[in-house]
Amino acid sequence: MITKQWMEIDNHRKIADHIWELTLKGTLVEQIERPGQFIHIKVDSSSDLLLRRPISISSFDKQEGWMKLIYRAQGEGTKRLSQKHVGDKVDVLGPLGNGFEIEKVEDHETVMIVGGGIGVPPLYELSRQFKMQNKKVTHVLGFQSRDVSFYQEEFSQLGLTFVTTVDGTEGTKGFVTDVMRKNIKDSDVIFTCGPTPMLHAIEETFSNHKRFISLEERMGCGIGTCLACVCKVNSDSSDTAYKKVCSDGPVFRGGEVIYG
Amino acid sequence: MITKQWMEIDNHRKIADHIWELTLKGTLVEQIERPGQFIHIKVDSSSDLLLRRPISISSFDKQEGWMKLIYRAQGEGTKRLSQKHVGDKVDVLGPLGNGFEIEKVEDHETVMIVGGGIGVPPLYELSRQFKMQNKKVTHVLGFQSRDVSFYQEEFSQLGLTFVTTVDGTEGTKGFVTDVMRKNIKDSDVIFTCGPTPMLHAIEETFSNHKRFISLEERMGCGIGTCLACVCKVNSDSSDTAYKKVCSDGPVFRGGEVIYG
Amino acid sequence: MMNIELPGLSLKNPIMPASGCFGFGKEFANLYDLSLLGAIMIKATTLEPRFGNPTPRVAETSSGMLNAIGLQNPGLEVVIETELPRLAQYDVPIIANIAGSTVADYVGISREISKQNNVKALELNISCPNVKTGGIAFGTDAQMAANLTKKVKEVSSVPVYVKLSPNVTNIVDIAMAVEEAGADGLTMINTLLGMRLDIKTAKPIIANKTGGLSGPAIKPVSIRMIYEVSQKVSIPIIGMGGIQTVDDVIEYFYAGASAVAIGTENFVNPFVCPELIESLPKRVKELGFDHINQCVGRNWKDERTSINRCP
Amino acid sequence: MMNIELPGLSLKNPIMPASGCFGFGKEFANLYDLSLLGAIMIKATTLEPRFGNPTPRVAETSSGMLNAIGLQNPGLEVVIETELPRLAQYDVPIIANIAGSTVADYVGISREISKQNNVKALELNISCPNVKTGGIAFGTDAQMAANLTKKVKEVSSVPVYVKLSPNVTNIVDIAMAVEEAGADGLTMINTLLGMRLDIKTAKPIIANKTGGLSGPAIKPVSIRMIYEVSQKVSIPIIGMGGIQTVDDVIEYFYAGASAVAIGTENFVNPFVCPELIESLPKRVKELGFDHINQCVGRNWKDERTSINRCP
Ligand SMILES: Cc1cc2nc3c(=O)[nH]c(=O)nc-3n(C[C@H](O)[C@H](O)[C@H](O)COP(=O)(O)OP(=O)(O)OC[C@H]3O[C@@H](n4cnc5c(N)ncnc54)[C@H](O)[C@@H]3O)c2cc1C
Ligand SMILES: Cc1cc2nc3c(=O)[nH]c(=O)nc-3n(C[C@H](O)[C@H](O)[C@H](O)COP(=O)(O)OP(=O)(O)OC[C@H]3O[C@@H](n4cnc5c(N)ncnc54)[C@H](O)[C@@H]3O)c2cc1C
Ligand SMILES: Cc1cc2nc3c(=O)[nH]c(=O)nc-3n(C[C@H](O)[C@H](O)[C@H](O)COP(=O)(O)O)c2cc1C
Ligand SMILES: Cc1cc2nc3c(=O)[nH]c(=O)nc-3n(C[C@H](O)[C@H](O)[C@H](O)COP(=O)(O)O)c2cc1C
Ligand code: FES
Ligand code: FES
Repeated sequence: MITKQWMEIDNHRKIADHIWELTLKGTLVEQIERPGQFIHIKVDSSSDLLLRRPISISSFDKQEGWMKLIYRAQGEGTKRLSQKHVGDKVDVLGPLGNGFEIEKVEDHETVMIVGGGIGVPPLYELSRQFKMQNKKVTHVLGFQSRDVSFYQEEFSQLGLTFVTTVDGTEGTKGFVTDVMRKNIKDSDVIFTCGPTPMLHAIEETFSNHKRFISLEERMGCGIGTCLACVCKVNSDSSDTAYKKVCSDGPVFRGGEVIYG
Repeated sequence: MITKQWMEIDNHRKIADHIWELTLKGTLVEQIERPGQFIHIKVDSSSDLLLRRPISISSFDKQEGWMKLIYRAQGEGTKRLSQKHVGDKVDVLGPLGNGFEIEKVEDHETVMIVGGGIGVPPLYELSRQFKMQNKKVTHVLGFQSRDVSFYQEEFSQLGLTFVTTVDGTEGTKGFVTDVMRKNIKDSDVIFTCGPTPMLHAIEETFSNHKRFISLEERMGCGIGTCLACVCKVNSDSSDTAYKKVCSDGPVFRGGEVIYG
Repeated sequence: MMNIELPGLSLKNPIMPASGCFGFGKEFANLYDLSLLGAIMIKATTLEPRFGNPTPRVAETSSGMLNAIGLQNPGLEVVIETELPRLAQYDVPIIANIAGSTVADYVGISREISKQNNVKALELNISCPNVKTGGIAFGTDAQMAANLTKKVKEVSSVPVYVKLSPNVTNIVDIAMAVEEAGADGLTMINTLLGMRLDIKTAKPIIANKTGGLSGPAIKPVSIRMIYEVSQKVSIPIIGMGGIQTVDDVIEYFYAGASAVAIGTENFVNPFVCPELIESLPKRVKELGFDHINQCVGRNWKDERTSINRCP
Repeated sequence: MMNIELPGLSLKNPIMPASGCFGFGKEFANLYDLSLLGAIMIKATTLEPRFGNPTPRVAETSSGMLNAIGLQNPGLEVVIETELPRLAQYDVPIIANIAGSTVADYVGISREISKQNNVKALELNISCPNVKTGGIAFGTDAQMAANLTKKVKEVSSVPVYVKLSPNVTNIVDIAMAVEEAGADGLTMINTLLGMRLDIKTAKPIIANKTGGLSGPAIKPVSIRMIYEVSQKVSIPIIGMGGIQTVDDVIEYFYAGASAVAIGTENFVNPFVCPELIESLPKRVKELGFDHINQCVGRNWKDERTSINRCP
């Protein structure tokens, strides 16, 4: 059930350059169904930043009633969000989208989780859930540089974790695909989220793997009604078939839709 | 010198129904010249409430570097302002306007200060300054009802204070002009600020007294440039002479301008 | 105290979602009971299915948003066979928004869709370019707008509302022309044409380059246009543009609207329509009215005055 | 890297206050050195002194404001004898904004004011109603606008910029007509016509009823219009509408402006002009340009494209 709730800020801390981790409390958490779902957040009650911002749920605990978001404070809205204090309330709509279908991974299959930059957050809960199932998971996390990298520790505790940075200031210098190529033989299924060029590179290089890909698109409503966030369905002859990133996604099967 | 400064909130408390007293700290206070000046405040950095709000300086202390504002949280902007916490900073432009010319009161003259509702605040500093000069002052304060009345105590400490309320829940039932009529014989000069109908009633009834009247008008710039806040000059034959409430006022001599 | 009677429409209350901001109601039906609504203006329907424009299709602006969805819709056939029957389970009149590239398009869609049981009125979206006249929008030329209205009126089984475009020099002329041509009502306004450029790339944020500006930013323009038009026509107006609160609703009534539609705010707060419906009666009473229709045109009813166009 | 050469104007930098938002500079001269500015667009001057409209004259709207000052100004004589000489002490070109009710008004003012030493260009405010043609604004009719431009060009000793009204169906037509008539440049946009009603009284907040909408709310409309017009004319455009930040300035350049004016933001932050002038060079460099003029029309220079008017 999609819920609109004023959630309370329980914790709010900077975890890397411009990167914040925000912990929210509220009963909305009970509605979360899968890792990879997101929420739509209104940064304050002023109308100048009119639209909500879509942010992935990075982890959650239904028992304790919290969820964590990790976001980059870059534009006006996320910058204002980063100024909120513990105890303040924020207007949250969610959970939205369908998330990662972890049940589609067969018992015998092993998993590689690949994240790039601010695409990393939703993958954390995904890995946590695989861990609970005792599924073996390898992580490949790509960042621009050491300053903006985060959660390496947290991922390492869940499984083998490779880190790459574009400038080499942390982990291997280079792209996630370099590391993936070397280690992919042990993995059957790829879950990924990150910048579009990275996703395209993965789709191309590992087109024979089972893949689940989480996409981003500018959104209006976030609930499937405004058609702001559509993408075309692959090999559709009518050219009018489409999927909505917000409600059909944000996670799609590899090759399912055309994006970017 | 008109200054723009991020002033820190030192205290912020509700003193009556919807009425708040806000204490701000900053060097801007040093620039204040007279009671009756005002500041122009931006309630937050969002652009939806685009314009600044004019609020009178209710009292100040240059030594200690603070000023107090008293405002009614009614519209969007003042409501948002009332949610600010101690320690937050607000964007203030000021001091603005010319204020009450206390030096125009002769040594032998006695003073009556008449305030209505949210017109009361600037009169408090005025009375404080007369007190410092050991000038005898009588106060007549009018409010809608007890719930929204404030600062009776503070004024009483400075001189004889009559309170009237429209509904009779505090002081005398009725209007300030009723009380004024009974007590005016002891006073030579009237200083007043309040709703337009009250000001008009005072101007009419006490037209032979020396009067200083503080006006309100919707403002754009607050510094005398946009011509939003003009009023015509009394008995001007050309019909193009005008005064600006923000920079020529907000205080005018009785009969000087046409308003309301 | 909330019911309103308009040509073809018996509204329980004057609140309805605006076209394109509610799809065909499917998603909102999961959030609340659609029978609460005064009416529903469904997404523009074209003859054939359309995919619409490339993405990004939206961009935020100060107190507004730009959209260039491009009339994506499943086409007349699917709307008639799937969407309208699904909506028939709710006790709510449907206003069918019609779009096309030629007069024949509009006529064809109107004839068919107006026969559907729950379609109680049509809303002609005349902001679309007329391909036959080099792409000038139907809604920017009084004669083109009137001609289109007349042709649709000839075939429609239900009352026809014309949705005016604000991107014109003289909206009163266009309103009077479509009234003269037989329109039963007006809806106003559609979006203002706008654009936003990305500072890093220097390119428009929206793939289509320009988009339609909606939201609170445009409310003063809409209020002014409704104020002008409502004094010059005698058909009712459904007002829209930036409505977020009950006070916004009342402002539209004062200006001359007889009902209102909520667009963009459905994206910001998907529960806005039922929330407004719930709080409106209290506010109307507070302001001293017994019925919301007492607010209509209250600003100009006493003194009809012309507009000083030079501020 | 900030200097810009335009007809009649050698600008140190492309930032100037917009007409009506800076008076005749007197109040701002107490706040900072006016010689810092690229230029100053002074308040509209009419032949005779005018008191303007009754108050209230301003109202706030979402991310915008309405104003109906009503061209209050001391009249041509006082402007020439007092205001312009006072401004002569600063090293800054003056752009004189001209308003009137007849072509003769404009011609009369333009002839005299253009002779003043520090007046380097005129800006024709054509949003005013022409009393001779029943109050239709000069700026809403291409022919009226062109005729006015031509007549003023005949008498003006300095280049003439025409300030376009956005309240029109086709701004490109009007821009091309005034270019053809001899305009040396365009300034755009003037305010959008809007209105706000008070909920308690049902009356307009502004005494004049309607007012001109300015501020961030209108920026997307202005950017779109400058984008359209700049591709169709070869005279330069001074852009304005809702500018608050350096990024807004750059967005205007990308759209096709060659300089910008700051209006409403002078009221919100009276130090905005010097602040923008100080921070612009850094931002321009950061974005990879050696000179601000490299930004002009960067959005469309590579690919000229027509506008899809149906969003
Ligand atoms: C499904 C989904 C999940 C996301 N999860 C995360 C996350 O976990 N952490 C995180 O940091 N970011 C995430 N993003 C991206 C995030 O939504 C944008 O960074 C954010 O909206 C930018 O807002 P702003 O106020 O900082 O920027 P502004 O430039 O002020 O935004 C203006 C408008 O553009 C939209 N916009 C700008 N950039 C993007 C973008 N990249 N994607 C979508 N809309 C955008 C904004 O939502 C807003 O409507 C996610 C996006 C999507 C679609
Ligand atoms: C010189 C001067 C001194 C003032 N001193 C005080 C004071 O000490 N305490 C106090 O409570 N109020 C004072 N006021 C009135 C105060 O400015 C308004 O109550 C306030 O601006 C309303 O803002 P809002 O956001 O609550 O209302 P909104 O309705 O959101 O305001 C919308 C716009 O209208 C303007 N506006 C609305 N009401 C008024 C008004 N009465 N006067 C001027 N502009 C108005 C606002 O400034 C804003 O631009 C003073 C006004 C002036 C002109
Ligand atoms: C995303 C979006 C899609 C729209 N689609 C349509 C449409 O299909 N047909 C139409 O007539 N108007 C359409 N509109 C315009 C709205 O119905 C409405 O007239 C406009 O947005 C102003 O109202 P608002 O400010 O409340 O959004 C659309 C608006 C938006 C924001
Ligand atoms: C209070 C006020 C007065 C104005 N007076 C004039 C004027 O006298 N002449 C003119 O051409 N434009 C006038 N304008 C329009 C501005 O110059 C400018 O075109 C418009 O406000 C858009 O810019 P902005 O959004 O930065 O304010 C005025 C605007 C305001 C807000
Ligand atoms: S954001 Fe509205 S349909 Fe996806
Ligand atoms: S508020 Fe601008 S002149 Fe007074």
